[in-house]
Amino acid sequence: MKNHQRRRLRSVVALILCSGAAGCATVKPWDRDLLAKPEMQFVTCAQLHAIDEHVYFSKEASLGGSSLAGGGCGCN
Amino acid sequence: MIEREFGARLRTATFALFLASVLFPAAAHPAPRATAQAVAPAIDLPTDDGRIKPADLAGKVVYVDFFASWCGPCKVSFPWLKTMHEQYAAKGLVIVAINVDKDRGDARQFISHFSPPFLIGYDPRGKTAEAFHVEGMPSSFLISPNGTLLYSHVGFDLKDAAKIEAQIQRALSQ
Amino acid sequence: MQLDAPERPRAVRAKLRTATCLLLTAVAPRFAHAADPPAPPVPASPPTSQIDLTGLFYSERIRVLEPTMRYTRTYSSGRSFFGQVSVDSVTGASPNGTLPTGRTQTVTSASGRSRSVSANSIPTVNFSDTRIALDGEWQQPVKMFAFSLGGHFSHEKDYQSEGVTGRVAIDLNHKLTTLSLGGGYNNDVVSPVGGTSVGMAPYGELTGAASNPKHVKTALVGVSQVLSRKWLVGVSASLSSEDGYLTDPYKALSIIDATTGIPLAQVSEQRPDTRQRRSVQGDSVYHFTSNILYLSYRRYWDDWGIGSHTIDARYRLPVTSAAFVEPHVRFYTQTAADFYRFGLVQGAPLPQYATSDYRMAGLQSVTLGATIGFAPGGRRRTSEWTVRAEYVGQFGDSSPPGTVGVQTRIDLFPAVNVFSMVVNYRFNR
Amino acid sequence: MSLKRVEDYFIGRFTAMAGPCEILVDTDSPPRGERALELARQEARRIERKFSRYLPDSEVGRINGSQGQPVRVDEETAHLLDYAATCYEVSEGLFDITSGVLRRAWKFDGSDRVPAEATVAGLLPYVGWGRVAWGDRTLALPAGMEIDLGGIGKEYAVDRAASLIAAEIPDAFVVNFGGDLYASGPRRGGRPWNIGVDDPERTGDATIAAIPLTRGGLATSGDARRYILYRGKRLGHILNPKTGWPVEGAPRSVTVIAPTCVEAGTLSTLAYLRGPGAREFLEAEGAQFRIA
Repeated sequence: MKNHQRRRLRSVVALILCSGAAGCATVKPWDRDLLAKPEMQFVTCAQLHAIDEHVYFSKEASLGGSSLAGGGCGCN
Repeated sequence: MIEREFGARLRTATFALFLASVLFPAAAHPAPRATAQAVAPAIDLPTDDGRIKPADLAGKVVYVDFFASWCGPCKVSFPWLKTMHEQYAAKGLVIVAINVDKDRGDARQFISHFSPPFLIGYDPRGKTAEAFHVEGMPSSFLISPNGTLLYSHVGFDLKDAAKIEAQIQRALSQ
Repeated sequence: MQLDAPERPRAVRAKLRTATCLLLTAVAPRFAHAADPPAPPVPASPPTSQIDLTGLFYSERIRVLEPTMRYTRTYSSGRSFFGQVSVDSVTGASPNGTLPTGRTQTVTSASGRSRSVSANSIPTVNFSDTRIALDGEWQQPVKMFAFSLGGHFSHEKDYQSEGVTGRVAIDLNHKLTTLSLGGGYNNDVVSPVGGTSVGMAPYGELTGAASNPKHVKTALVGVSQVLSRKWLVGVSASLSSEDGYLTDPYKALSIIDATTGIPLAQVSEQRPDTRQRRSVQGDSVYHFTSNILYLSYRRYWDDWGIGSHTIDARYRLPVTSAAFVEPHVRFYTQTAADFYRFGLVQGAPLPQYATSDYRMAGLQSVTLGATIGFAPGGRRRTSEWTVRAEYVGQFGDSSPPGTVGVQTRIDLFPAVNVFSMVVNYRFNR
Repeated sequence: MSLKRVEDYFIGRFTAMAGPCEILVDTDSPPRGERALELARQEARRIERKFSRYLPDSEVGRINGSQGQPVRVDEETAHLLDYAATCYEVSEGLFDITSGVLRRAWKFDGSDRVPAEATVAGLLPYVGWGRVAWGDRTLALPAGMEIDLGGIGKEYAVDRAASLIAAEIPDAFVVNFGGDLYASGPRRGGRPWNIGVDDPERTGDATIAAIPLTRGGLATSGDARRYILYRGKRLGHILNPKTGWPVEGAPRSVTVIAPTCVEAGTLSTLAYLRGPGAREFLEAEGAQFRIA
């Protein structure tokens, strides 16, 4: 079961990365105007994101994702 | 069962191939690099209604700087470029800053903030940037009076300023 | 007086401007300078400072007020530092895990007080706590690498946490690909008010330990990839390993009569002392002509048997160059922990581990909200306001299998409805 | 050549290019004031010597004496000629460095002597940049024609001197060659320089306006110092190369501010050449100007 999950995970990662490889070098340095915007990030406001994580952490059993958990709390 | 094993191996192989292309991009995409003796591409670009033509720059030491309004280090480089202009224009240096913004309004806002005394050309489609094989923003190139590329630099940090200035001085004294 | 007319180069002037520029930079005879003195150094642009003031107002059974202040300093070299102080004031009531009785029931509280509850509502503990947290992070780019090092400390009367995180991001492939690796370690101490309960023993029986250690190790690996001028995607995987006191000291389970369902006694909950969490997350940011769509999906598993899916979508619509609206929707679903029990039936042997904490149950949450951001200073962004209002609803199984007697008539998972509002004010100098 | 302290800045004076030249340096250091003055004077002299039409061995003298033979010029001259060609093009022939021969007919001495129509008409075939072959650093000037870089040279000298001074002296300064000037930046304390505009009626004795100038070039075209009185009308010394007669209906003076002195000077001349249309032209160009 776990082995199966792991394999599936690996194929998902590979798929996404390889579709990235196809797009490699397509965005020239002078074409990165949109990508340079502060809002073109997965997390646009660290403050709000930290609050979100904190709130969900206190109400749900999951943790993790794209950020390293800050400090724990006694809230669950 | 065997099929599935094969599929897994294939995926692993594809993944490895991808990683190789990411880790060694030069090997995967051999990009032509400007070498010391390369001839600089021609600059033929509109300015604010006028035009910079190759003939205008022929026979001069030209410092070309590709910049964009959205590029952080470009904001650092502009005051320095002004200093270079004040210092070396009288000694024959022509500074041509080439803007690659898609939107002229964004470019103007950036430019009017600095009111640069040197030439500004517009290359919104990146044709000239492409010809120079610009690898990052900002990128600068020093061109000799006979049109060869003397020096190029990617990015801008005030720590590099002295090094670039030495190259400018060398080019002017040749 | 025409002198204040704005400068707008027109046809003739523009041509002259170019011609003048070429004329004045033309090669002229060199003056007798033995060696050109280097130009005076351009002063490094001064570091910029940014201050964020945030308030979170949050209502549920718990009311939280969380003022936060974050100070960020960014140097022209790209190095940056931030320090943050936040204070949570939590007051309210939290379910204690036991079941409604149909009769009045007495509940002890974290603060030592007791309170009566009505017969058909979920028993809760009253609490009031203040948590102070300090966070700091230092970031340094070095060529293609970006290193960051962070520290954390938080304190509340029954919980103290100290942690460090480290991270390195590596730009590859002309900065189109970024690989990041990170790790963190947390050293926490749980000191339950009134002492540590003995797990699976009658509620109130204590171990004698005033404090209990808990350690968390986290590792993270991620790749982000630019797919096009408008599209950025990323995948990350994290692994975390916890050990120590992972039980909630204030949660208990009811032991119910096998036929009537009436709670007869309470035992303190007990969870395993290790937990392995794993998660994989995919993120995407896509820039339409002017709007931006953020999507993320997270799959999570742990060895307590909890598995979850989270989908999060935000859509940012610029209203003017200095204001935006961003609707937000999130769906979350989790399966219950292997040792989750809504209650324990009298007569059956007590399990090694059990909890009836609703957060360990199978549940779904829905978040709906919107963020409004605006910068009164216009494009210069000297200050920015961000206001977000959100609703979170949590739903579970109101009548889980195995309920008997009175429990079948009572909603054992009343929906949790939370309204929250966050206000963030940022100013840059 | 003299340098003296006025309030908290130095002012240095010398004569070059047939006019008074001044340099103002916002400094407390006399050596820096000296140095700026010296650089300005050297550069003014160099340009005057190189482009004077009175010196047969100057670049301009050589061209004017070429008798129709092509002349190869040096790089600096080539740039000035390129610039002049651009001016000719954008002014649709009004700004013409070959119009100097008309001065054989006109003497702007404040008197009422006007040349005979035939004299002027006889000179017109020798006027017109369009008749000149210019390219590849070689100029072929038909015999009898002359060029005169006086309309650009002074402003060019101002900008050149300014860039030489700026490269050596950290202080704010103003270079003023006969009323065409350039300010390098704000004075200590952020103050601008105050530039007076000469009163065309009482030239040299009064000013009609003060223009605060922080950075950039400023130049004035007008008839203030050189004119002719004809049938009660003052005719300024700027000639229309197409008619051979002074521009009529032009303002008394046109002052323009631009990033460089060359641009300011060219714009003010172009505006003046349009006669009554000067204001309209400058407004259309979005220039900063003042008309008297």
